[in-house]
Amino acid sequence: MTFDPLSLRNQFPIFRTNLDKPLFYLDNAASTQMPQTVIDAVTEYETHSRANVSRGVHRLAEAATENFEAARQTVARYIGATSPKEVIFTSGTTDAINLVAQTFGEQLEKGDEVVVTLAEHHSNWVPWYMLAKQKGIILKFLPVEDNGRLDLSKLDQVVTSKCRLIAATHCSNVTGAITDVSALVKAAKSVGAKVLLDGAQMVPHGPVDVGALGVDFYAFSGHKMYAPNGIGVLWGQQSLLETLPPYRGGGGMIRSVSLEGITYAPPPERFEAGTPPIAQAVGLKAAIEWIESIDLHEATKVSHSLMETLLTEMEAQKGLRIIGPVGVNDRLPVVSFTLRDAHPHDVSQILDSIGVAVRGGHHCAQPLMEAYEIDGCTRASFGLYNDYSDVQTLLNGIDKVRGIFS
Amino acid sequence: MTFDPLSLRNQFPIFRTNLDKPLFYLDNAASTQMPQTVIDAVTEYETHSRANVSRGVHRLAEAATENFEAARQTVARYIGATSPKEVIFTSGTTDAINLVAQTFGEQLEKGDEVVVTLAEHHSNWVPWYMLAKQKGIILKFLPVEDNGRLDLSKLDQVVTSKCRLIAATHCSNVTGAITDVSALVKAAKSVGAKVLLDGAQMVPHGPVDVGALGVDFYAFSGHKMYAPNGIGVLWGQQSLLETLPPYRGGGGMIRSVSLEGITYAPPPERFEAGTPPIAQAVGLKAAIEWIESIDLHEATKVSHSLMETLLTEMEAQKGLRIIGPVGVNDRLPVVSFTLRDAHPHDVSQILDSIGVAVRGGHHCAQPLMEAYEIDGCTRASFGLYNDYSDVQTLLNGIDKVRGIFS
Amino acid sequence: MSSNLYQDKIIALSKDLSNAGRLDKPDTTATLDNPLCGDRVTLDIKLKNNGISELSHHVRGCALCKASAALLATEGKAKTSEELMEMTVALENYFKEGKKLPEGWQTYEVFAPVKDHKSRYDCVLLPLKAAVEALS
Amino acid sequence: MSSNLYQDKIIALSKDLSNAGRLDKPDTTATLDNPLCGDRVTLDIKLKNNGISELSHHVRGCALCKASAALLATEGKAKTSEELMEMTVALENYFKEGKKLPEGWQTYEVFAPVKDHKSRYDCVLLPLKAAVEALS
Ligand SMILES: Cc1ncc(COP(=O)(O)O)c(C=O)c1O
Ligand SMILES: Cc1ncc(COP(=O)(O)O)c(C=O)c1O
Repeated sequence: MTFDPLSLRNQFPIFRTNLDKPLFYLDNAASTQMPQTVIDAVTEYETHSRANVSRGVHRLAEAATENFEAARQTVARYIGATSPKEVIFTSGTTDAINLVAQTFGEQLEKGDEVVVTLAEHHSNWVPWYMLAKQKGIILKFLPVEDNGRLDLSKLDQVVTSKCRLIAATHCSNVTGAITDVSALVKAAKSVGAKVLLDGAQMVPHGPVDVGALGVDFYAFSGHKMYAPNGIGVLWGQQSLLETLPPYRGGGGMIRSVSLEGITYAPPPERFEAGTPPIAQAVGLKAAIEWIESIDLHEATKVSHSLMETLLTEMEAQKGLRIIGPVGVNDRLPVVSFTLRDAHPHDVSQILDSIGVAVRGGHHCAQPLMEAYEIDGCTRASFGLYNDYSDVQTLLNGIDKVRGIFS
Repeated sequence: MTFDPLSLRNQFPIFRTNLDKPLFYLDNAASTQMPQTVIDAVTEYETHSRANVSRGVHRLAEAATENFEAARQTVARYIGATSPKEVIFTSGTTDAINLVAQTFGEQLEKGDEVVVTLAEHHSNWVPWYMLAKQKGIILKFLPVEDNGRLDLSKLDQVVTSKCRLIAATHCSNVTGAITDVSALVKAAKSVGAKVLLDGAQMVPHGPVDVGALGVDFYAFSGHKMYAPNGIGVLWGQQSLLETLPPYRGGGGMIRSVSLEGITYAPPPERFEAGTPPIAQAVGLKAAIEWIESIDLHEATKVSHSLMETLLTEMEAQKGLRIIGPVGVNDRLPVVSFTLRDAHPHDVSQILDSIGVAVRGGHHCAQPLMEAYEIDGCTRASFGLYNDYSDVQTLLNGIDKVRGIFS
Repeated sequence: MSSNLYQDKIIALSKDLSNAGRLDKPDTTATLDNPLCGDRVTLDIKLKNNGISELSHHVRGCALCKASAALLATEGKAKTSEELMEMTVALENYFKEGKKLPEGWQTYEVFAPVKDHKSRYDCVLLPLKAAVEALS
Repeated sequence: MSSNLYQDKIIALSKDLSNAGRLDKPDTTATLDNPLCGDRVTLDIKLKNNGISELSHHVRGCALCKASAALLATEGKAKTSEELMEMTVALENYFKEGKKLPEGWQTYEVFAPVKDHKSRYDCVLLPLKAAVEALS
């Protein structure tokens, strides 16, 4: 396999769309675009075999069920799960993390501790805050270093014998820093705590191996990995999932219901109340197969070199502050920055005027903004289809911003 | 406007698909098919303006936000909401009802009562059962009559001064019986209780007016009303929604997050944590516009006459029991039945062999099955595209079943 | 295609009630549900020399499940727990992958048409699984 | 298109700090957030004859918000609470529906390019809303 972002880009209809101006899409950490093959897989399913899953024996229902379970198998393979039974379909990362907060969290007791990091997306922060309020659980915070990395030297202080869970991002959606998971796992295991990783940013960049990581829960979203939105995944260790109470109540998650009482289905069904996102699962499967068809080793080389160019240029600019690690090692191509005289919304707006789509604001990571004492920042995040034209146009745009606000 | 199911059918690509045999789709209560215009709306969005909503100022993000909020307005109009702010997007009916159970339910106290009916889908049963277990709330059950209708004469007995909520289906997914909502509302209001209606089956057959119904919450799903799956709606009275705590925690539902604490956004955002189902909202809007383009008065005449033919033929058959009201008044075209010598799964399977898609089983309504002392039944449910050929082939299929099991 | 499922032999088996009902003083008993469709099988079993000497079934379920239970009552005779376990796995593979059935179980080929109907495999498997559970 | 947003006049206004800061002993004060983008405006106001006599702003936000606050400090002079309320509604309609601005507020046409940018309406409106809140 070889790798050429431009030929990949041609597989995405949005880049061939007659927009008013060319599109330099650098908002991939918010949502990626969808390749034609994924759009087609969804359309094909909706056109030819749409039905509700399970319990139906007619051919459409049988096909829908097969498609849905095949998607579960593909996800299991992609993340190195031991069994498809460990793969729970949710509506997104946020839903997946709330699932853990409500089921695993349900079993925690007053005084138990949960550790979160200051680098978390609100989706891996608010559920723990709500749980803490509700059940008298104590939240501990792992700080970040100035360079954008978790301050692992503080692990000993925040992970006590009362710790039941460490909830951390696998990669920050602001700084791009990849977490040293082994350190977290080691600290957690030493006190018998579990580890939940938020993989929303990590998983789009290639397969992960949940077994090798040694974690207990892993959450991610479809829409950030070239798949439809409205779907996400929670992976959990099978033996752990089996001990958890149900999440939402409804059809599909029960074994039997009567006036006398209810018994629940085993995982994963126990956690999948109601009609699941079937077409979206079909799309997620197609997206994973599409990612797997790419030479990710070469792709990473390209994205590293794009990132290196960008970071090097940025470091040379006065009044520009990079919010994140300086080098390209152990980080994803997610580059956030502030400009001294320009507000992130103005920066994004001016970049948009020349076709560059980035995001400005707090990126649902206000605690991190607080830690760096900024109101917000501008983020350029790369997908598999980005190339030097994106970097160059972004840099031109930053020049333009400076011109306007100088 | 005139109405012709056959011309409608032509708008659905699945009926033009080269399946191994013609499709007589009578499983609409499980999921309807999707017209080309809805498929196109979703594809168009995913192809040309896919992005994450809110907080982004680039043109794609702005377009996505506009599309999403336009869908909210369309839903508000379709169900007669006072304001789009009363429309909360969820992942489905099940999610919508769990939202109420967890937010409104959160405020209930030990000893408070919730009334559910024996006609409920598990999605409007299990959440209340779970809440009851968790908080010491008492569940009261409104029974059904032999003819498939709620036994409203028992309302006085089950609705006491401790009642806080009546959770009832607007139309049963098994019997097709439409609930006399005014009786429930009257009983509820007399003790200061709220009313939640499960509109999953009702809403596909035309607009409802939540204001005129006088209820407090209304829930439904996209995939049963010609829209994508992965989306549903909870409507709630604005003043009531404002008093409720958040549901799931995450991005988008906060006003601000810091180490000191969290403040939450007003409704509807307060209840929409994480990236919402954007493409699905676009599809739901298109589906509602499609339904609104149909002469529903004529469509209802057609479906009533189909149902009448079917019920009349069935009533004449020995060993066939109709699970539901006998006439066509105050009921939707959802017809469930048992055959003395044939199990519902065998009936569905044999019907499938001649192209008729129906569903056999407990239909996620085990308490209702218990009430009628049956293990399950076979259900034929009609959509806007069904015509006499569907009824006739279904009846031929039932003959075939009898031939095999006689 | 599906109509092939309901061939005379399967229908006849499903109506064969010669071993239906409950046994007096069974050595072992098991009840198993299929949560997906609500089918329920109860088996009473008497044992001799490590194998089944008598088996009765009580089925709330479809024709396939009933036929499978009726066949097991005759074909299961003298079979041990290990043989039943082996057959249960083999029958699943027979459906899924077209593998052969083990020696002594050839009569189960009456269920060949089920191969085309993934959602019905469990209907046929349920009585076998209940027997395995009863004997383990 | 968007670059039109940042015309010299708007940029100049956004950098005009002549009324930035806090007042000593204001008659009224209000702080308002835009939850979507995190912008925050604090206004201190002194009153005379029912109208604004002095207004200072403290803005954590974008250029549009800053420019709008700076403009309000001069254009808001002598305006009453009713006039501010009317203008706030009118400005929203000016953006959304192309309606005219009320008498005495014509200088706000400097924000005409914002019309094309729905997501930025609130940036300009925030200081006006804060003033309405302060006066009510
Ligand atoms: C009456 C009723 N309520 C609730 C549901 C659950 O809807 P969903 O599975 O889309 O959440 C259904 C359909 O399955 C239904 O028919
Ligand atoms: C690190 C991280 N976690 C969680 C989320 C939330 O994902 P979703 O909105 O799909 O639930 C995001 C993206 O918004 C993210 O970047």
